[in-house]
Amino acid sequence: MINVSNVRAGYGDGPDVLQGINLTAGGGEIVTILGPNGCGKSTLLKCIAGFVKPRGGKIESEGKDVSLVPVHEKVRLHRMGFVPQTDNVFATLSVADNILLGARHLPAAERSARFAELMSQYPALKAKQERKASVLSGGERQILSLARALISDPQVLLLDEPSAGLSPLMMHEVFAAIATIRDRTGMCILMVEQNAFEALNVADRAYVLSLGKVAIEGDAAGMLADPAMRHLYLGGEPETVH
Amino acid sequence: PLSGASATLGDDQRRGIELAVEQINEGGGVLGGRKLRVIVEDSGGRAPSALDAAKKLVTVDKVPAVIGEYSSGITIPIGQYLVQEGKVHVNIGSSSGRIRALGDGAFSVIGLDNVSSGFAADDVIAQGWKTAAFIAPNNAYGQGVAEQFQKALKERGGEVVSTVLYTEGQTTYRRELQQLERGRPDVYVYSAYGKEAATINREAFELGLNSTPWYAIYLSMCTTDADPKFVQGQYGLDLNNIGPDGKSYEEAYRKKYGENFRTSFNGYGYDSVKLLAAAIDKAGSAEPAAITKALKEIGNGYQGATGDITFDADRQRSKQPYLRLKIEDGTKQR
Amino acid sequence: MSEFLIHVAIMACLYGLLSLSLNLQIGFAGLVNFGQVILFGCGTYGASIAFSHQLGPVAGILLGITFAILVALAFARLGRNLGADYWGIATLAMAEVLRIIVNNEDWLTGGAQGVGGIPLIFGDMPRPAGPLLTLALCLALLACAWWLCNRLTTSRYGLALKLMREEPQLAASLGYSLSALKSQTLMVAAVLAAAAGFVFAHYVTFVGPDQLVASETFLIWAMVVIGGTGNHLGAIVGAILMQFLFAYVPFVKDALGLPSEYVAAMRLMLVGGGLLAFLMWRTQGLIPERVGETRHV
Amino acid sequence: MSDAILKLDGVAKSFGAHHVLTDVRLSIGANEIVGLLGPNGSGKSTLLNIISGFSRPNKGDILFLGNSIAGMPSFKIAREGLVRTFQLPSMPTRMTVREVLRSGSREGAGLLDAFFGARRDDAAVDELIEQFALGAVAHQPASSLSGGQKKLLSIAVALRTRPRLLCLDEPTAGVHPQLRGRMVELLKTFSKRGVAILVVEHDMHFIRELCGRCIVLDRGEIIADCAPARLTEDQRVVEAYLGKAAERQKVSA
Amino acid sequence: MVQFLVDVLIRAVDLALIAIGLSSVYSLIRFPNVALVQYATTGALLALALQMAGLPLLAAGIVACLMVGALAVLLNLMVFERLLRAGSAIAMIGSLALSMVFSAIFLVTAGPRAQRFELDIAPPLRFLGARVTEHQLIAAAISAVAIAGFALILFRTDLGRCMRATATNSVLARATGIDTRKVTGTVVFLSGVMAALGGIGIAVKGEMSVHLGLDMLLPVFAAAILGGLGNALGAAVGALVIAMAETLVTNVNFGPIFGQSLLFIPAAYATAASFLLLVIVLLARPYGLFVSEVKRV
Ligand SMILES: Nc1ncnc2c1ncn2[C@@H]1O[C@H](COP(=O)(O)OP(=O)(O)OP(=O)(O)O)[C@@H](O)[C@H]1O
Ligand SMILES: Nc1ncnc2c1ncn2[C@@H]1O[C@H](COP(=O)(O)OP(=O)(O)OP(=O)(O)O)[C@@H](O)[C@H]1O
Ligand SMILES: [Mg+2]
Ligand SMILES: [Mg+2]
Repeated sequence: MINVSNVRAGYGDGPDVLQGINLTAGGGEIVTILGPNGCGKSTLLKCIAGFVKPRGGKIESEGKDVSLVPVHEKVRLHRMGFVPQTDNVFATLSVADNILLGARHLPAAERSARFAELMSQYPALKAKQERKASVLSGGERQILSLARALISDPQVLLLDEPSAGLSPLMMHEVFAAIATIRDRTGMCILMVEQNAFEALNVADRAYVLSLGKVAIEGDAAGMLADPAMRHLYLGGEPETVH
Repeated sequence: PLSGASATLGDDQRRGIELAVEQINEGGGVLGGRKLRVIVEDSGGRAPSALDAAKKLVTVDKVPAVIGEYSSGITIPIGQYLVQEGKVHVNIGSSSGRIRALGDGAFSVIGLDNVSSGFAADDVIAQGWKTAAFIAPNNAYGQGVAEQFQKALKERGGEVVSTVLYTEGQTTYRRELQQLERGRPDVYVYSAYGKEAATINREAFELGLNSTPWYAIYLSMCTTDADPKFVQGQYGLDLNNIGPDGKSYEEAYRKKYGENFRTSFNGYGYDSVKLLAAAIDKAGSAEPAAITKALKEIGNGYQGATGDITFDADRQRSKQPYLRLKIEDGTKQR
Repeated sequence: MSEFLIHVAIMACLYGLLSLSLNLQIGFAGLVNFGQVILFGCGTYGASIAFSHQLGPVAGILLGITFAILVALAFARLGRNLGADYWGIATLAMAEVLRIIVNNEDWLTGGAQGVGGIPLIFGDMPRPAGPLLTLALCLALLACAWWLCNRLTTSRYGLALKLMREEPQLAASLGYSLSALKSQTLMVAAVLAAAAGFVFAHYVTFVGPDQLVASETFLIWAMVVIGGTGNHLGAIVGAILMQFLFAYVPFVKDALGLPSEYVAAMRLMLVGGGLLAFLMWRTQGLIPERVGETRHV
Repeated sequence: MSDAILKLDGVAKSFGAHHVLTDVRLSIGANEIVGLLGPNGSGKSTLLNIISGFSRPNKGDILFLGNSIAGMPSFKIAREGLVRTFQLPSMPTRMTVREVLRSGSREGAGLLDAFFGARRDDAAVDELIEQFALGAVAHQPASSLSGGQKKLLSIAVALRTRPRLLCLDEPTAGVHPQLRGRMVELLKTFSKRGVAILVVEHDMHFIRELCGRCIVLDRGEIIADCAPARLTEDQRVVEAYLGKAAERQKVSA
Repeated sequence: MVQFLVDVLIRAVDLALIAIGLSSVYSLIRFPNVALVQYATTGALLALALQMAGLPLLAAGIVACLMVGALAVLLNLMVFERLLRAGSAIAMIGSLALSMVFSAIFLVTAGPRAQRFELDIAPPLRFLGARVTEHQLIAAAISAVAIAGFALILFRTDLGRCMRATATNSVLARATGIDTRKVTGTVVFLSGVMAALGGIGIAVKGEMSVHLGLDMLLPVFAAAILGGLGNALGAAVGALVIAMAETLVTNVNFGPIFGQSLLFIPAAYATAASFLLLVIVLLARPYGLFVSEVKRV
């Protein structure tokens, strides 16, 4: 589905933040991207989504080069969904409007059916439907942004730290929901995560970035099992501490 | 001011000046054949720019005399500067009483507020009107005329029942006019120019205020931009171009610019140049001090296009013949 | 040095003061003030009121500063919970209200006809010395103001201003009082502007409400933006540049033989077009703000 | 607790008809590190906002160092020594990371200090840069930092104010696991130097490492106040907050 | 009383169209575009020129509106998009600069004189004792239709929601598949049309000069801000409030209170009154009457 080859990118006239990244993610696959702060994970997602123009290399979606396709076109034509790390809700719009904006392209009947379904899934949002998104708590925003991405039924979903700020209970629910939707629709999910342990639990494969390069790549289960890997990149996990 | 809010007036002043320069130079110039040259600068209607311009004229172009401005807020500082520099200053547009105090070397070819207001008050009383409502722009000119007219009318036994000084640059003056109307005056007295004058006349017409007589201080200035229908029947005073070259000046203006006087101010520009030229010739030099002396001498019954120019002790024009006018079927007569 | 040049230099210094003052507000504290000219007006009217009521020049400067501080405090009060755009327009409106008052209350201010005859500063001096001394005074003032601003913004206080400019909430959470910072900056800026106004009144010898129209504020804005917001030197350079350009446009007209109404259009083009060009292609101005160069304090 | 540094008494807050906090009572001792947990939208950030003066309580009193601070403006509270960080930090564009850190200390930052104050170098800033691994970006504009780095910077600058009580809103969200470990150590060091800490957090591992005590909020009410290790024993907490995570933790414990 | 209402309405209509244009563009691109008042002048001048070229007034008006709309889009693409990258304060100054350039161009092309459309002179009609003219009625009707149409577009089409989304978070809007440039373009076009229509509306009723737009600047801003920037219909109400304040100040007779037959607040204070009202409203409601900005930390 998504094929990133040798992509370099940066901001303004600054240095390359991404220094030649290679990455693939297929349909029905959950791929997680890990790495220290500032190593370029978000930049990579922004690059794939089209917010940051690659300085070199190629980004392909289903075999077509989409490196220079504008964001909104990508979203429409290639059915790509993107949830940024920060500022991921329309603050002055109501919660319902926020979600419905994700489903602009759907016929009215389907739109309301999906909307209802999502609402029953996330009662926290349902109770606050009419409220402006700006008053939501951090976690609620996170869920709202995810809901908006899900309603649009994308083929490729790019998530930047979907679990940041979620309570343990919610985090598991969200990851479960991601896995379910992948199973149901076969979409390709690419997510950046800092809660590495939980992310690896649902992911199929993982990439670890370091200083703008891919340091390690492999399947998620393998990484979880590798003690050195845990120590270096995942931080201490509950089980390993004592 | 060739730009800014009063650009129309400034431009018209320049027309008068240029016409005079042309005529003088065609007639052999000054000082036995030397060409008279006038350098025109724009004040932009702001004091700092005006001062820049005056300083340029004095220190770079080294002119002996400066003619100008229109707004008192500008005439006063540049007049002061010129007097300090020992140059001649001829005021052709401001009528604030404070110009009186500028000092030796500063002349006014235009009658100050008190002159025109006194005349207007006489005329109003003579028509048998007792109460008047007065409207003028809220600037140095308007405030001056308002004050003087009120005083003059009172002295003559009449009364100004309401005075409105309007803020320039609005799209409508309906509210101001309706406030005036509340005084139920015998006559509306006004002085306005440019777009404001046109708007006020139109709106007065639209509000039906024209059933009461209107009296304009400087009738042609007040009515040029307005549709004749709106100003039908208005009374007013205006400058009297009855000097020896008054009529010919009017004609020359029409010929050169293809229209009637746009404002009433061009005549002063014209006269000031003529007067200065005469003074230079009389003094036999272009030295400011000599010109000043000559101006004082000439300025005693000098017959300009705007009529008799006689300076008082403060070098201000002491009297001015005005025309009594009334607009009938688009023409002015009385 | 030609007298005209001296004159232009004096005006440039005064505008330099004004743009330093505005720059302190917009460049450092993020206060988008569109009423700057009224702070200047406090100075001119301080001088004029003192003169017309025979109080003497010392009273004039004191009055000017008092007015300026009062207006600054009023602006700051307004700015306590207004967004930048709203505050900008509000200052514009306040300045306009004050101008209208000054224009109409002639018992105090001389009304629309203004007050003339305010004595020159070195009026009793012989010819070339007077203007030169005035220029020296203005230069000294400008230098003082520059030193003051520089000292202010390179200190920790400057850091606080910048933090307020960009992240007011963060600044508040660290214990900075935004309203105090705002009113302090405005007061310092107001005093600078009033000083310029006072000297201006005693140089031009005339004070009137036409000097306080909003377009004057925009002129000062143009100076700051062209020079470089957030950089004191930039503000001064912008003021000098604009003032000289303005003063010398008529010479260009003479040289090219253009009719004088083009001077007006040209001035507008210069301010407007120049400003626009700078904003579009060199937003940071001639001398840009430096990030991360404040001295270690 | 007599030496409580912070004491909340019956604090309530509602937005319109929506009651976010109802009658919250708690106290935090000097030198204590307390965790504040709770499901999303339970009112944790709202509580921090109220404590730090960014929002006013509808009811109740807040005592900091024995003085009531309810309704005080936020900057005054910060000056008293109660400093907080934000859940979603944003940073200035035209200030470097170092400058932001330096602005953390208000010592010598008055208007008059600009003229009369002594000029000193700032060793504490260098130490913080070092401690929070911001050396590489110290001279970059603060706004160009990555999400996690901004979080770190916001904690560092809060510490630079030398607070008595530090309130952190989700300090580890978006921070790399390795750094989370470092942060625990750091916060503990600061705590030893006499800083009390109230930390809102979802990372249970972090909480267990750092806090001696934690308070769980649900729908505006305190439902538990105990040592972190005992949380999994509380059925309500497990249901409302921990969910499946609790099972795993039990296994590991 | 009827006369009072009529006067308020006439004035409000003058302000409303431009204010609505200003407010709606603000909602999208987050800066108050000063040049919009110049679009109004441009519209009126263009319509005038087209009429003189022989087009009937209606056609001239429509063509002029469309042309100004296109001009607005063009300027937005060429100038404001670029300026906005540097922030909203910069863009606002830029729009000011642009409006100076407009002034210069008007000055050279149209000259400073007052001009009017070729229209029959309308005799005043009496309507429940109030005096109005046919032109005023027609202008008011056209404005009302325009406002209603605009409201319809805003609230009954997808554009409205996309517009609000783009306004709040354009990055996210793009990520949601909204073509933000198209949305912005459409709204900018509409705002240009509204402004031009406003300008023509004013000019048709009487006379116009090249200062028409700038003269409207402050009251239009006051109206837009009073209604809450970004809230287009709030701007219409704001215009009504401003018109009411101005009319009240000029028409309330304080004479009876002071035992005189007639005593008015000087008419010069009419503008001051609306600004003062603005300042007072902002003190109580920092985001205007109809915008309730919910902020949380
Ligand atoms: N808008 C920007 N302008 C300039 N530099 C930027 C910008 N955004 C990010 N950077 C730089 O790019 C680098 C990578 O940032 P990025 O946001 O991709 O990191 P990240 O891996 O997502 O980190 P985190 O886990 O903290 O979110 C950082 O060093 C940052 O300073
Ligand atoms: N200004 C406000 N107006 C209306 N409701 C608000 C406001 N601020 C917060 N809320 C509501 O109060 C509730 C609590 O919010 P708060 O931010 O305190 O939650 P939280 O415990 O910090 O959650 P999270 O862990 O997701 O950050 C939320 O449901 C939120 O929608
Ligand atoms: Mg990131
Ligand atoms: Mg929170």
